Amino acid sequence: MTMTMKKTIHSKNDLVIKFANVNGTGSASANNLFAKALFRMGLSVSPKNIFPSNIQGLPTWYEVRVNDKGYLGRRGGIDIAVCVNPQSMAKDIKEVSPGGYVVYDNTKPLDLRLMRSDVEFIGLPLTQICLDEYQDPRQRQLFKNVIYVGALAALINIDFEVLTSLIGEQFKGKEKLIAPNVHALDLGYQYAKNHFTCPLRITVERRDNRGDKILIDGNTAIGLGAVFGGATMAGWYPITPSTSVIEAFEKYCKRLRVDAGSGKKNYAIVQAEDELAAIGMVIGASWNGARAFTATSGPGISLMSEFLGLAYFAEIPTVLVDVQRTGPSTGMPTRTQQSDVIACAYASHGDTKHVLVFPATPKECFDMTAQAFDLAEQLQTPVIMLTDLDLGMNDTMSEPLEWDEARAYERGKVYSAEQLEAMSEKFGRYIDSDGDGIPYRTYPGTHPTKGAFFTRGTSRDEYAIYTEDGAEYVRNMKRLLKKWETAKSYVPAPVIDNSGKGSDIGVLHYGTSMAATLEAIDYLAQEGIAVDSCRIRAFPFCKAVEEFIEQHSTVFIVEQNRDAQMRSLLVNECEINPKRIVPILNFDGMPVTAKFIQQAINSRLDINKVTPIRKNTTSNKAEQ
Amino acid sequence: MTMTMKKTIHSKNDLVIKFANVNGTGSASANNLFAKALFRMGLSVSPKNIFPSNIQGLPTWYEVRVNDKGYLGRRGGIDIAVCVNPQSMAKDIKEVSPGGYVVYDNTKPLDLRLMRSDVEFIGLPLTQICLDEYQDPRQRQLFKNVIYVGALAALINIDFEVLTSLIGEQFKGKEKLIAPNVHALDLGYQYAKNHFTCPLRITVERRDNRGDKILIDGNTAIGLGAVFGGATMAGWYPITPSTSVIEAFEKYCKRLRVDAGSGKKNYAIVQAEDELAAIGMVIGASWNGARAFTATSGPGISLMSEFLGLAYFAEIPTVLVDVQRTGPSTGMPTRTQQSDVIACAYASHGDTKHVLVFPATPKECFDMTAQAFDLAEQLQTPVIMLTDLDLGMNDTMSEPLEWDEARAYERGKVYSAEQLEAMSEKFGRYIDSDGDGIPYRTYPGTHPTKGAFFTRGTSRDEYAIYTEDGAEYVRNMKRLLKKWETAKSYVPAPVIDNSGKGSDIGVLHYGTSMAATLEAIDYLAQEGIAVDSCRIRAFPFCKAVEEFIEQHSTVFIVEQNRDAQMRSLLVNECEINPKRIVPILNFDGMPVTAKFIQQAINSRLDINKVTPIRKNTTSNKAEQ
Amino acid sequence: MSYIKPSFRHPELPVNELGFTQQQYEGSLSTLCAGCGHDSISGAITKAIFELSIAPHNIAKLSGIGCSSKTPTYFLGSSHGFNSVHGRMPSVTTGANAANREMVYIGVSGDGDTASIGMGQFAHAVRRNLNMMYIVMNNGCYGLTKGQDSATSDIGSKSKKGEPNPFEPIDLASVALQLGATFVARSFSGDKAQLVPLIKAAIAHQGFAFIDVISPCVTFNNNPGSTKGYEFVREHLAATGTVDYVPMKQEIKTEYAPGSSTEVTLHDGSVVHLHKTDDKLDVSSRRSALALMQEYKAEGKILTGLLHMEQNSRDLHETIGSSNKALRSLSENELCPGTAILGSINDSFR
Amino acid sequence: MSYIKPSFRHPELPVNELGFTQQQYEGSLSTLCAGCGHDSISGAITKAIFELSIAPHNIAKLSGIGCSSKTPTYFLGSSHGFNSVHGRMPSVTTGANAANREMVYIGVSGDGDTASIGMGQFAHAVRRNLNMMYIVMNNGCYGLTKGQDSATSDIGSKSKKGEPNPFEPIDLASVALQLGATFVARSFSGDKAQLVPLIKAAIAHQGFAFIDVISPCVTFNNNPGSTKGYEFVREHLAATGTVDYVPMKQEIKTEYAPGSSTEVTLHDGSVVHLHKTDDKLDVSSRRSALALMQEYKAEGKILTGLLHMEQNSRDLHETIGSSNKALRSLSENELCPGTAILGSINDSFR
Ligand SMILES: Cc1ncc(C[n+]2csc(CCOP(=O)(O)OP(=O)(O)O)c2C)c(N)n1
Ligand SMILES: Cc1ncc(C[n+]2csc(CCOP(=O)(O)OP(=O)(O)O)c2C)c(N)n1
Ligand code: SF4
Ligand code: SF4
Ligand SMILES: [Mg+2]
Ligand SMILES: [Mg+2]
Repeated sequence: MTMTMKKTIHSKNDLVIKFANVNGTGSASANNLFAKALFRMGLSVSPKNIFPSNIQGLPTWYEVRVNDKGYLGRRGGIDIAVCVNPQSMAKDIKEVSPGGYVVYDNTKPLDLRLMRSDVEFIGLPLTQICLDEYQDPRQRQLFKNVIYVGALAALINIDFEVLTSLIGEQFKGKEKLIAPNVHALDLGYQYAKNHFTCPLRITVERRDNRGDKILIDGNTAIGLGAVFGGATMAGWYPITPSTSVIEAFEKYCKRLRVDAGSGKKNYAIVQAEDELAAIGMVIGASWNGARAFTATSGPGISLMSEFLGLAYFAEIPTVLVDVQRTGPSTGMPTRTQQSDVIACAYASHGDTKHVLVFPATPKECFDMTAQAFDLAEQLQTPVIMLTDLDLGMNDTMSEPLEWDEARAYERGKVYSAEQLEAMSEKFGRYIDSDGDGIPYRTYPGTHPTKGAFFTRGTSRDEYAIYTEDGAEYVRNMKRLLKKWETAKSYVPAPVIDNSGKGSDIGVLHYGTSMAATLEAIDYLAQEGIAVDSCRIRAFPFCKAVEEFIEQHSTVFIVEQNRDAQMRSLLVNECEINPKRIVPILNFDGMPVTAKFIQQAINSRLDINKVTPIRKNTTSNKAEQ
Repeated sequence: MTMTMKKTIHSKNDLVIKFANVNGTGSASANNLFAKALFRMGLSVSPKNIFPSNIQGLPTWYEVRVNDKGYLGRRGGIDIAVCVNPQSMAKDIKEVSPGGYVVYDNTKPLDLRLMRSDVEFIGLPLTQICLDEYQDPRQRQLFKNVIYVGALAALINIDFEVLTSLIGEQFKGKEKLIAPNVHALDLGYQYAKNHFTCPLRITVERRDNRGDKILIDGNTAIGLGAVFGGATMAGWYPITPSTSVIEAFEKYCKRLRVDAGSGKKNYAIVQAEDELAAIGMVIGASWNGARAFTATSGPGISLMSEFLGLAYFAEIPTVLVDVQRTGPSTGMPTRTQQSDVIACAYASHGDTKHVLVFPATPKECFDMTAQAFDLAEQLQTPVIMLTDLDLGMNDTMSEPLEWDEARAYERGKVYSAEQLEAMSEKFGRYIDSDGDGIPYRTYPGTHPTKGAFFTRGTSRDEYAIYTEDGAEYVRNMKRLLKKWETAKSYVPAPVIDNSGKGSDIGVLHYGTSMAATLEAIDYLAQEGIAVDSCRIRAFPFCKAVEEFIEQHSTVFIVEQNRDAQMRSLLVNECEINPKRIVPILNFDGMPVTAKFIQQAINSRLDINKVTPIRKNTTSNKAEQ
Repeated sequence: MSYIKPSFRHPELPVNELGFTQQQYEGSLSTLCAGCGHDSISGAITKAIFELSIAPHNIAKLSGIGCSSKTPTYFLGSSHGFNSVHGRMPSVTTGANAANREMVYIGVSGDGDTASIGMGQFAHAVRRNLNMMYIVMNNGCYGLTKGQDSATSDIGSKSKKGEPNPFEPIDLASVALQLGATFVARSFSGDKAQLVPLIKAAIAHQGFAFIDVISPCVTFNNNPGSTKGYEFVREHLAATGTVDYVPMKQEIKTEYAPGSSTEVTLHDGSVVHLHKTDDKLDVSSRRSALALMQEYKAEGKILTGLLHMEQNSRDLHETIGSSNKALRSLSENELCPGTAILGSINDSFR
Repeated sequence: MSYIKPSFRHPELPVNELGFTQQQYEGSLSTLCAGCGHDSISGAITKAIFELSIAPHNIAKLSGIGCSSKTPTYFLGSSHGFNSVHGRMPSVTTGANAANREMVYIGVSGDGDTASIGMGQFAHAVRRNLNMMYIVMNNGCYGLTKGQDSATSDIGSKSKKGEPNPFEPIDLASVALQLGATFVARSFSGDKAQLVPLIKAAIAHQGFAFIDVISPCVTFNNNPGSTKGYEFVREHLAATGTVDYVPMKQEIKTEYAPGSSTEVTLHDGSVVHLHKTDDKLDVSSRRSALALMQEYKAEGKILTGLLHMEQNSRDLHETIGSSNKALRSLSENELCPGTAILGSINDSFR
C-alpha cells in the first residue's frame, strides 16, 4: 500500500493522534497513560476527551496533540488514528489526513471498503493477543488498551521507561498489579517492533517544553481553588460537566480539612435535591457568613435565575461556577461551548447584572476561584465563573498552582460585634457610607442587641425596612449601579498582548478560545499580518477593554457560541458600535481551532481590503 | 384660608384627583363608580390604582385624570386630594398642587400642622354622617365611600343622574341595594351643596370624547383575546399582577365555552403547583395540539427559563403573558415596570431568542393575544407578550374590541393524517422543506403508522433522531436563525407616527410608555419642536424600526426600567451604534409621565445644542 | 393592620433568665388583616422564645413569600431575618444551618409556600433532618394573592369566589411523618395554651421539628351564606364586582383539655373539629401516629398536639460529620492548606 | 449498548387483535449498559401494550432526563414521545393529557428524576389523579451522571466511590399512597411475570397509576468486595483513577409465586428480599396497604405487587369537567364566540 501513497507525513514532535474506543471498556486510563508519558518526556501535550452522553457501549474518542511550540488548542487533522471501535471505524478512518496512519485491530481482517490508498494501515492483533494471554474476559478487555499503548511506544518512539515508571507510580500500594501491566505494555511493544519498521515517520522525542508545568483538568483546579480560597460550604446537584468540580473539592477537603482532634469536617457539602435548592443553600450559607459556592451547567443556570436575582437585590455574596456545555435545553451535554454568557450576565427578571469571570487555564481556574470568594464578599453580589467542558474536563498543561502565604481572605465590609458596640448611630444595612455603592453587613448572631436586620427580596430602605416608596427603590437601584462601577476596579483586568507593531487589527477572546486564538495570531504573523489581542477576563469590563477596541480599527472577537454573546455584552455595556466588532463564531460543540480563526480573519481582511501591517519577510509560507 | 392663596387652579375637564384610602375598606368600588361616571359623561378619563402588596389596613390610592385632549398617561401633580386615610394624610396633603383642594373627613378636627395656606380645605364629616345614618359598622365603613363620591358630584359638577343610573345597572338583580346606595350618594351631594359654593373652580362638563370607546383593563382584554383566539388550555400559578388574566379567561370561558348539551367545558384550566409546572403544562398541551397559554410576572419568568429553552429548541408553540411588575426578585410586586425585556428575549441558557410582542392598549392586548397563538403555531416557538401592571390592572380607555368573522386561526404547518398517508418519503420533523426555517409537525395520535416522532431537548437530526454530531447541531441552530428571520415578517409591525415635518428627532417607545410619549410629543410640538415617533410592537424587530432609527439623527427611547433593556436589544440585534439611541428611563414603579419625557428630551437637545425643526410660531408657550 | 403590640406597658415588665423583657422579642407592627390567625402564631412564637430565654441574636428566622412568610418581621425584631423567595425557605435555611449550627432556626411558611411550590424542598429538608423548627401557617388558601385554593384546602371548601375546591387536600403532617420527620405536631393558631409549649418542644428538638398550625384567613374565608348580618355588605360588594372590603375581625381563640375535642367556628361560619392528643398516644411510634391521625380524619376530626417525636434524632450535621463551630469562625489557618501542601499537590500532577 | 431486539424473527410473527406484531411495539436499539434493569422494563412495556392491543399511535410516552428517561426511545417506536427536562415530566404530561384525554399516557422517570428534582411535580400529579401510568425505574442512584446516591438509596448502601449513603431513603410508593394515589404497585425489573400484568392493570386504571420498579444499575452498583474474580480489574481501575470500565452483565431475572418471598442478588453482590402480595392484601384499603408495607419493611423485606387500587377513581378531567374530545379537535365555531357576542361584551365596558 505505501507504494501508492503520493504524500507522506513526516514529523517530529508535531502530531495529532486520535483513539477511537467504546466507552465503558477501560480505554480512558490507558489513553491517559499515553498522554502522561508524552508529558513526562517533556513535551507539550494537549489531550481532549470526546465522549457520548451515555455510560457504556457508544463511541468515545481521545485526541492528543503534541507540538514543540506549546500550542494547546485543537489543531485539526489527524495524523494517526487508533481504531479500536468497529462501530465508528469507517468514520475514523476517513478522518485521517493523507499520508497518515491507521492503527487497528487486525484479528479479524479489515473490511476492504474501508481501505484507503493514501494512508498507511498498521494492524495489531489486539484481540488475538489477549485471547492468548488472558483467561478472564474482563482482563482481556482491559489489557487490550494497555497493549496498544505499548505498541505505540515502539511505533512513535515513546520512552518505554517513562511508561513503566508511570505504571509503577500509578500502582503504588498495589504492587502486584505492576508486573501484569508492564507485561501488557511489553506485549504491544514487542509486537510492533517485530512487525513494523519502528519508528514510523511520525515520532516524538524528549524535550524540555514542560518546565515545571502540571497536567490537570480545570474542574480539579477549581475544587482546589475553593479549598485554598476558604470555601466551607457547597450545595450542589450533579450535572455534566460540572460534577467533578464538587468531587474535587470534596476529595481535597477530606484530605486536608478534617480536624485532626475531633475528626469533624471543617466544611459542609450537601448534595441538593435540585439546582434551585443548591443555590438556595449557597445563599443561606453566605448570608450566615460562610464562604459557599455551587457548580452547575446551563440547565442549572436557568433554574437558578430567580435566586440569582434575589442575591443581586438583597446583596448576598454568592459564588457560582458554570461549566458550560453545548446548546439550549439539554442540547449536547458532553460537548463544549461558551453559550451561557448572556444567561449569566443578566440572569433573572428585573434590572440585574452579575459579575462574571472567565478563566482560560487551570491555573486561572484555581486563582479566580479563590478570587471569586473575595470578589463576592467585597462586592456582596453573585460572582459567576464561566468555564466550559473543554477546560473543565480535559487534562490541560498549566503553570503550577501558586499560593501566596501573605495573602489574606478579603471578607469585605462586615461589622464585628466590637464595631457595632462602638456605634452610636443606628446601623443601616444599605447605607452607602463609603460612596462606592457597597454597604456594610453583619453576620447573624454577631451582637446581642445591635446590627440585626431583615434580608429581603422586596424593596426596602437603607435600614432594610420594607417600603414601596418609589424614590427609595430608585435610590437603591442607582446605588447598585454605583457598585457595578466599583466592581470594574476589583475584577481581573484583561490580558493584552500587543504585537508591538502598532497593529490596526485586534482580536478579543476569552476563556478556552485563548489557545487557538494565540496560535492563530502566530500563524498570521508568519503570513506577515500583525495582530494584537485582548483576553477578556471579567464582566463588567475594565476600561482597558474599551481602550483596546478604540485603538484598533479592525476588531474581531472569537467566541464559541452562535449568537456572539460576549459581543452583545460589549456593545451594550461599553456603548460600542456593533459594526466595530466582527464575530468569529464556532459552535459545533468542539473546541475552536487556530486554523478556523486564521481563515476567518484572513477572509474578512480580504473582503474589507484591509492592508494589514506586514513583517519585512517575503515568503514565510514557504518556510513551513 | 382661601384669602391667602396666591394661586388658584381654574379648570374645566382638566384635572387630576387622587383618593387616599385604606385597603380593604371597600373604597375601590366607590372610586370605580366615580371614574365610570366621568367616562359616561363622555370624558376622557384614566384611573390608576396605586395599591400595596398587602390585603388590608395599608394606604392605597386611586388617581384619576380627566382631560379633553384624550391623554391617558399620568399627568403628574394633584388638583384635588380626597384624604380618607389618616395614616397617609400628611403626605397626601403635601402632594396637592398649590391652588388645589384637599377634601377630608372633618369629623375630627384636622391636625393643625397639616394645614397649608396655598390649598383649599373642604371638610366633609363622613364618619359623623355614617354614625348618624347606619347601625351596622360594616355599612358605616362601606357607605362612607359612596358618600364622598356623592359630595364630589356636587363639588366638581358630575351629573347626578349618571351616578344613579350607574348604581341602577350595577345592582341589577339586587334591586333592594339601589335605594340605599343612591341615598348615600345623595347624603354626600346634599352636604356639599349645603356647605360649599358648588361647583368649585375645578369642574367637569359633558363632552363627546368617548365615542364608542370602552373602559377595560388590559388583563381582561387578554383573557378575552385568549377566548376568541381559541385557547383551550391554561396552566398557571397565581402571581400579582397577572392573576386576573387567567381569572378573566376562566370567567368568559365559563360563560361562553361550556357545551350546552353535555355541560362539559370546551377548555381545561389547571392551577399548577408553581410556574415550572405551569409552563410545563402549556408545553405538554401545545405539543398535543391544543392552543395553550400561561400568564405570570417576573419571578415566574425566571423560573420558566429552562422550559422556555426547551420550547425554543424542540420547537413547541408556547404562549406566555408576562404582566411585568417592579424590580428584580420580589421587588415591588404592586408597582409597574418594563424590566423583563432582556429576561424574556433571551430566556434560558445556550443560544436562544424568543419572539416578544408589546401591546399598548386593551384593544391591542386582545388582538395580540389572539395573534400570539397564530404566531406561536406558525413559528413553532414561544411567543411572550409583555405587558405590565399599569396596563394590566388599570381600567383604560380603549377602542372597542373587534373580531373579524372571516378570520381563521392560523395553525401553522401540521401534517394531517391524509397528508401523511399520501407521503411517500419518510416524514422528517425537522426538515426545512419550505426554506423558511419552519419545519412540519404532526400531532400525537394522528396516523396509526406514520408521522410519529420523538420530541427532545437534546440535539437531533432532521428525523428527530438523537445525535451528537456537531454538523447536525450547527445545521439545526442555523435553521432556527433562519426561522428568526422569517419571524420578522410575521410579527406586528411598528406604529410610526411622523410629524410630517421631516424631523430629525425620533422617539422610540413601546407598551405603556405610549400614552405619555405621544403626549410629550404634543407638548414639544407646542414648543415648536417636531418629533417623530416609532412604537415598537414586536421582537425580532421589523426592518421599519431600523429604518426609523437610520432616518433620524437624534433618537430617543422611552423605557420604564433602569437598564434601557429594549435599547440593548436594538443595538444588539440591529447592529446599531448605541450612541445613536438616547435612553429616557423612568423606573420608580409609577407610570412615566409626559412631563418627564418632555424635560428629558428638552435637556438633551440643549446639551447637544440640537436645533430642532420648529413650527412657525413664536411664542406657543405664552398660549398655554 | 392589626396592632399586636400592647398599647400600655407596665413600667416594670417581667424579664426572663437572660434579663430580656417579652417586648424585646417582639417585632414591628403587623400589616396583616385584623384577626388573621398568623398574628396569633407570631405572638405564640414571641412568648415561647421569651420563656425559653434564648438570646434573640442567637435566632435566625427565615421564610418564603406569602402573608404567613411576612410574619418574621412581626416577631423577634432583634434577630436576623430572611424573607427569601416563594417556596424556597427550606434550602436557604439548610445553607444557613450548615454554615452555623450554633444558632436556632425558625422557618415560617404558608400552605401555598410549602405544599405547592415548596413541596420538593420541604420533603428534602425533612429527609435531611435539618435542625430547625418549621411552622406552616395553614389557612388552606393563598392569602397574599387573594384567595385561591391551596393544596391543603379541603375538598368541597369554597373560596372567596364561591367555587368549591375539587381536589383532595395534601395533609402536610402525614406527609412529613411518612417522609421520616423526627418531630411532627399540629395545632390551632388560637390555642396559645397548646401552641406555646409545642413551639418550645420543637425548638428543643435536635432535628426537623414540623408544626402544622391551622390558621384561619379572615379575609378569604368569607364565603357566601356564612356570618349573619354581613349579607347586605357582601351582596353590595358582589354587585360592584370589586372584592375590596375586609371587615375587621377578632382573632379566633380556643382552649380545650388534652384528650378532649372542641369545635371552632371559623370566620366564614364553617366549623372545624379539633381533638387534642393526650398521654395515650405513643409519640415515639411513627406508625401509631399515622394510624391515629387517619382514624380521627375518618371521623371528620383533626388531631392536634404532638404527634410524633424521635428521641435519638441525628440532624444533618451529625449525619455529615461537620464542624461544631460556625464555619465563618474557622480561621484562615484552619482552612487554607498553605504553600507547601500546594507544592506536593502540584507534584501529583506532573 | 445492549441489543434488546431479537436477532432472529420467525417469518410469521404472532399478531394482536389489531393485527400488529410485537415488533411493531418495539423502539430503536437501546444504548443503555448491557444488563441494565431499565431495558427489561422497556421490554415489559412493549409486551404489555402489545398484548393489550392498543394502537401504538394512541399512546404518548413522556419522560424526564436520566438513563431511565431515555428508555421511551427504546420502546413503542410508532408512538409520539417526549423526552422533556429533568424532573418535569409530570407537568408536561398533565398538559398533554389535559389537551387530549383520548390517548394513553405513559410517563417514565428515574428515582433522581422523581424523588429529588421532580418531587413537587410528582406529588401534584398524584393529587390531581392524572390519568396516566407513571413508572419509576428505581436504581437508587443517578445513573447518567455516574452514580451519585439518589434520595431512594438505602441508608448505608455504598456508591461506586465506596461511600455509604448517610440518609434515610424516600419510599416513593408509600409517599404516593399517603398523597392519595389511586393505584400503587411495586415490582422488580427482572420479574416480567409480575411486571407485565401490573403494567396492563395500570394502563387500564382510570387515574394516576404508579409503579415503583426496582431496577438495578449494573454499572454504579459495582461496589468493592462484591462479585468474585472481578477484584483484579477493580483494583486496576481504582489505581488508574478512572472509573471507565463497565463489564457486560446479564439482566437479573427472578420469578416467584404470589404470597412467597425471594432473594435477588444484585450485580454488586448485595441482596434484596422481595415479597409478593397475594389475595390476602385488601388492595382497596389504603391504610392496610401502608401498614403492610411498613410491616414488611420492618422485616427487611420489600413488598411487591399491586398495593392499592381505587375502583371509583375520578381523574383530572372528571374533576374539572372538561370536554371528552381532544381539545385540538374543537372547531373554531365551538371556540370563538364571534362578533355579536363581542359586541355585547364591549357594551358591558361602556
Ligand atoms: C415565584 C413566585 N410565584 C408566585 C408568587 C406570588 N405569590 C405570593 S404569595 C403566594 C401564595 C402564598 O400562599 P401561602 O404560602 O399559603 O401564604 P398565605 O398568604 O396564605 O399566608 C403567591 C403565589 C411569588 N411571589 N413568587
Ligand atoms: C436541570 C438538570 N439538572 C441536572 C441534570 C443532570 N442529570 C442528568 S440525568 C440526572 C439524574 C438521573 O438520575 P435518575 O433519574 O435516577 O435516572 P437514572 O440515570 O438513574 O436512570 C441528572 C442529575 C440535568 N440534565 N438537568
Ligand atoms: S389575607 Fe388572610 S392570610 Fe393574609 S393577612 Fe389577611 S387574613 Fe391573614
Ligand atoms: S449507568 Fe446504570 S442505569 Fe444507566 S444505563 Fe448503565 S446500568 Fe442502566
Ligand atoms: Mg396560605
Ligand atoms: Mg436512578
